[in-house]
Amino acid sequence: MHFDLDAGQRELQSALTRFCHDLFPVAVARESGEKGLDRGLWRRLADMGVFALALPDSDGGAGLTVVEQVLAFEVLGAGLVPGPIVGSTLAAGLVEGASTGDVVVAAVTATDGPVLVPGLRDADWLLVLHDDRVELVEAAGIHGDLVSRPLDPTSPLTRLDAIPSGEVLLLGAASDALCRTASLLTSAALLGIARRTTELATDYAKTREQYGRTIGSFQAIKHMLADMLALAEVASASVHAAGVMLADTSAEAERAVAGARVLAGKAALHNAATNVQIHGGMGFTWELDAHLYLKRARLLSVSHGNVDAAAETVATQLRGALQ
Amino acid sequence: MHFDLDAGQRELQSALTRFCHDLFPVAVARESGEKGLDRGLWRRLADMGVFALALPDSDGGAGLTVVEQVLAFEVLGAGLVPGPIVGSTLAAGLVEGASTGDVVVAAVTATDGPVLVPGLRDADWLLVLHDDRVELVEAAGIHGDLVSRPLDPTSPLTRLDAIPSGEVLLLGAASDALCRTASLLTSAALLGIARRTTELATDYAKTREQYGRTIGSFQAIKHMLADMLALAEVASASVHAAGVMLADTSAEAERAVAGARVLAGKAALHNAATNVQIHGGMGFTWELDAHLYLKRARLLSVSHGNVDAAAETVATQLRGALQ
Amino acid sequence: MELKDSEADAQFRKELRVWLADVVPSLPSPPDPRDRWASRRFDETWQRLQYDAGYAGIAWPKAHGGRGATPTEHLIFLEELARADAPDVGCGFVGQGHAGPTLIAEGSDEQRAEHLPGILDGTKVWCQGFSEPGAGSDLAGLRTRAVRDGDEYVVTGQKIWTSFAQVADYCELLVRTDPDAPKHKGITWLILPMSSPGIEVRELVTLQGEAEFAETYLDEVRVPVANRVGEENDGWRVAMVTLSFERGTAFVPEMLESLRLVEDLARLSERLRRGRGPAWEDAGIRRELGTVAAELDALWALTKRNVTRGESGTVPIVGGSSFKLYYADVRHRLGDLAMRVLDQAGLVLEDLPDLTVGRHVEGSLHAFAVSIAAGSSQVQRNILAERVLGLPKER
Amino acid sequence: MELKDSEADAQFRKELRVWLADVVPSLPSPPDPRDRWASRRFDETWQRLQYDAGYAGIAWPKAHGGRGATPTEHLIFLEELARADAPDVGCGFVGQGHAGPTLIAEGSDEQRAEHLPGILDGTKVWCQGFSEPGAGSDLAGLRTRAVRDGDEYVVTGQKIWTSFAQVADYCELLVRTDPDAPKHKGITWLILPMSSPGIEVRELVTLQGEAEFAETYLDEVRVPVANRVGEENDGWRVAMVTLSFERGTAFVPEMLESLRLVEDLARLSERLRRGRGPAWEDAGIRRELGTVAAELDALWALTKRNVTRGESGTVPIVGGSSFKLYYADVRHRLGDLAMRVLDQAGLVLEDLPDLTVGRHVEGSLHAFAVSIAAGSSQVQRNILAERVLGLPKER
Repeated sequence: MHFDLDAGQRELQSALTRFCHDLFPVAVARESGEKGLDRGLWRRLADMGVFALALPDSDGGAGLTVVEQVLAFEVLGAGLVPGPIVGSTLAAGLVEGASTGDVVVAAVTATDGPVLVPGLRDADWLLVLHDDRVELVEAAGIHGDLVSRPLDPTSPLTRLDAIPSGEVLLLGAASDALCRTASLLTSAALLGIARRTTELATDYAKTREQYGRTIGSFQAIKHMLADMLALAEVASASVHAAGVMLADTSAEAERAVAGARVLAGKAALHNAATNVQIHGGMGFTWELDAHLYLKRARLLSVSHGNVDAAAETVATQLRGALQ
Repeated sequence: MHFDLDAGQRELQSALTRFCHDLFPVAVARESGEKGLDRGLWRRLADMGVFALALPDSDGGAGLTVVEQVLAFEVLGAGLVPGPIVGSTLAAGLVEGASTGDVVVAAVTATDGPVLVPGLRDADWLLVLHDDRVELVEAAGIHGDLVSRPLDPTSPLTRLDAIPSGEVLLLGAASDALCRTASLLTSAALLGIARRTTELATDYAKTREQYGRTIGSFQAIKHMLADMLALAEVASASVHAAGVMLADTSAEAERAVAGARVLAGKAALHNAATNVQIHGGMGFTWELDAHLYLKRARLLSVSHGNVDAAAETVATQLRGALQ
Repeated sequence: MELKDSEADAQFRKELRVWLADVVPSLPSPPDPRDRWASRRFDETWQRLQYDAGYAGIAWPKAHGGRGATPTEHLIFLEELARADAPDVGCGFVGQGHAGPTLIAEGSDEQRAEHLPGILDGTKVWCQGFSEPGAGSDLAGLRTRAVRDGDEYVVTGQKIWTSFAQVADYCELLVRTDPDAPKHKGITWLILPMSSPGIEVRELVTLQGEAEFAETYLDEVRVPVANRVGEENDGWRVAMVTLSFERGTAFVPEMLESLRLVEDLARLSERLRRGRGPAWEDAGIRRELGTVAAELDALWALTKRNVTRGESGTVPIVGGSSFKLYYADVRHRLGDLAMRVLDQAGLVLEDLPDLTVGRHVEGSLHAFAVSIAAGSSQVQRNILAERVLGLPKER
Repeated sequence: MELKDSEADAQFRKELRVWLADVVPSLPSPPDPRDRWASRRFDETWQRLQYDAGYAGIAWPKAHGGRGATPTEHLIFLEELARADAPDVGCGFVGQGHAGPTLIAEGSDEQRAEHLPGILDGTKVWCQGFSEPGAGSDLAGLRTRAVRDGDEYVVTGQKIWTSFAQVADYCELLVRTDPDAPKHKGITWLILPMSSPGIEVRELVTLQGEAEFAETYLDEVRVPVANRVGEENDGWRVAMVTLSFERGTAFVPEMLESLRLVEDLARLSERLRRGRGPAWEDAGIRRELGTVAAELDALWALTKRNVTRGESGTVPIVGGSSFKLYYADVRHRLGDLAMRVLDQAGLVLEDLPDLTVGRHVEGSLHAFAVSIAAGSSQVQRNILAERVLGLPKER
């Protein structure tokens, strides 16, 4: 057992953090929402190897596992990197050009109710994750309406009357594995938000003054920040453990992946909301970024699963384990 | 509209508060749990008119309404007054000698599952509240086992294999009204616990010193106490409003009575638990009273209804109001 | 203890209801809220109708042109307006609720004569220049400077959250006139005509995506000393006087809207699928809907108690702060619950075909306004702990 | 990043498992916990078996008679013990976990030679005399006085939460030797033989109704200076050294018990009725069971990360305090959930016919021990805020 990042994994996260800091400031996410995805930047992201981490060397990948994908998505989530990053990562190796960023692939898990697909506006292909299979649909052939006021202004949303059908790419175990990866990478991005909002709130609390002292010197604020930190810390153990179990194709991976969504979803929503609260009136403005983390967390928390359904999955697994 | 206590109602509460302070210190509740109800004290309680508040003058009552009963039970709850006070209040006017304290009447709402009856050990009669009727059973004829380790050590508990059957006392609307009163008086006692534990925690925080200052000067403790106060304050509005609506036989009384249980139950459980936490290590001892409020709150919160079922009732009423 | 209307109150309610049933359907449809001038005209029309019917300045003394209603009547007024789906006060909010009452309490006869009629009949709009980017919870830390120059003050600084500044005629402005005095002692209250040179108003977009508010930049704006309300450096007291106008009714309109939100969410939960059935069939969701409804009922009861107690003076702190603190919490939980019930349908700020989701998603964001503005939840907890429970003051 | 056993760890686990399968069924049934001396004998028997098998002092260095296991092996040891339903450490807790390691780190050769063997083979029992009624969270505020008199200290004061004091041979005692020094600078660490004259032990009943703890009154108790560990007035540092022994395994036994509790509650929820069906059919209850299970899984993963990081030194504060804070919260929520599922069946501290409710009701009370003892949740938040996030210190 060595349940901690190794040197290569640390380097992966710090390199990607620097990359996001340089090329993907939050302004890029804002602009992407308004004006569309910058394909040049998208290719830079692909050049960093983000989509191809788990592809074999022979396919131009890094030959790593879902563990490294999880670590990467934690950083991408913290950076509010725009575009269908989960879809393109899933599609690498399945759809020509996805891993190199030459084509952009959105992904959606088929559900009942209104179908809202993030990122389809900017995508060439759509991966549809069904219960029992994965299908690929060409974006140009899908009829949908662009939502004029998406909750998350950095993620364009297309409303479809129904899930379109397409070419079946995967079935059975391979399809299941892809669905779990989709859920877990989304949870990893949520974890990134939980961490980043803790940092942002802490930084703000150290500089913002009210009543002649920094607000971070008030115990109420300190304890709110401590709770944020603990939530992020426990969620990170959960998400990383699920990554390891998924990579090991452990029998407990389903419970672990569902558990990771419960933990990361709750941590991201709580921390993003508390970050807004700690920013006070400024947190309530459009101009500051605080609201963007909350809105992205809302979007991700219902993408490829949701917290309530995940809790139910864990309960079902718990009961199964007793029998 | 005048939604506040009038002078007589204030006087009722303060007289009863003094009475409980003098005759029912918490030691009496402890002793009552171990050794049995003190019938002499029980008659003193009856002499205060507690059981007969809503009886007509002609029956030796005070001719008041459920509103005054609610206000009285708030005080009795805060005082951890032992014995089946709800049962004997319900029985006043129905069972000879209940209002004068000459007989002691326990009450239980018939439910599925294990039947645990508080106060039966010390009672002469048992009122059984069914969905559609109220029955009276003589205690001596009921076979049950006294629980050796009841959670609330101040309330003896008898386990029955099944609800015994007895003489039908009330049917229809009269039965419904009695059930609602049972639920609301229990909620009023919960409200009393929510208030008293706020006071006790505040007093302790003002005197207990750690790190060279009173713990009440730490903002974390202050904010915990503020939350307790707000919970108790909002719960009191809910419980009092339900009393007024029940007295007025308002069509919304069912929703209000259920809502009062939700608010009072949550406030009592939260505040009693936080009172233990604020008392720290001392709160974890048997010697201090902090745990007794928590345990009584646990008992009351599942007596004549519970918080979850009450929330469901409010939801059902909410939907009904929409149709 | 009584919740029913007295005979007089029942009569007041009945007359009001008759009038509303008549007037509300005759109103034009409200304009796009982004068109601020059209909104101002709409609000003026509605205020004029109330003025003509004798309901303007409902809580103002009769001597100053108001109706002199009791707090209970004020509550009934707001309740019936909501019930009749009448428009809200709109851009008359600051004038009617804050500036007017302050002038009544602290203004000179000249100031009252000049300003009160326009507020009452809806022709004059006011905005509030209290908060600053550096002075939020700590309002008394404000830094906008006013330097006396003959019979004028020269004002420079920046205000934020000046709602309706874009269309306002006047601003109730707090400025620092003595930078060396303790912070509460160097503040002055001014009437600022928004047409004065040197004022720049920039729209301030909130996280809800709406430009409901503005930032106001003041660059050597000259304000006549005659526009001062109260004494120089006594502005903090003057501003605090406004608080004593609070009759427990401040949150009534939006609380009634919250009750409607939970009702609408219950309705939606019967139509939105969740797993194998409608969300309503999920016992956990149902209980949480019931819990929020019960809590809003309780807050409505608390409002009535606060109003009752306000009849004989001001609302007690324990009732006011408990309300604000608890209400903010309920709004957050209602918002979170709505987002769970809506699931992916909650990803849009607009309605979807056949689904009224927009108001719920907006509502989940609005919860932050409730827990941040008008004394954040953290500030309310301090108030309860220190001023009600008597715990030691934070330095 | 890896969760699987290394080859060596797998071998360790396998041998341990074989031994446990052999030895655990052979143990006598545990005595009534209220019979403290019988419990002590039982614990001694179990410790002796571990000693003979080479598992005693699992985490102690080999040079001092321990097994010198790595933190990972220590974790495996605790995990397998729980899996095999082996007894817990019982009254050996203080000696093995605190006093022994402190003597190893700070004691003299004589002290080690005298005390370590009896701790390892289970023949000597220790209790801890740190907390006082006036010194809880603020442990350094302790007031028990020790006055030097020749080659003895004369100790007077009161200790609380001295678990197993009723049957202990020795007490690891913190006393104040310099009342004038800053509070952390005047403390000394002593080995107190519990047979010394002047000691009175009173059982301390907790809210769970059990006399697990004691209060210890010290009235001019004479302790040889030779029993001092470390220098005079350096006892705070000596006591804090113990913290560096923490390898992230402190809560492993009870965390594994918590996982069993949630499993048992899931089982019970299929049998307890709730409205029209079993509680398990209530989606809200099911989700909350799943949430708590997911959180305990996450805390188990965090434990593994803490242990991994502890391999190369001490557990980082962020991991240790996050664990403690979150775990206390989960235990409270698990307790509350159990009480809701059990409803009236949760009103007894004993099992009901066919219903294993006692452990759940006990568990709901035990949650307070978790959130209060060993650094309350409020203290953990201070630690995280100040020592990890770098926020300003409370004075």
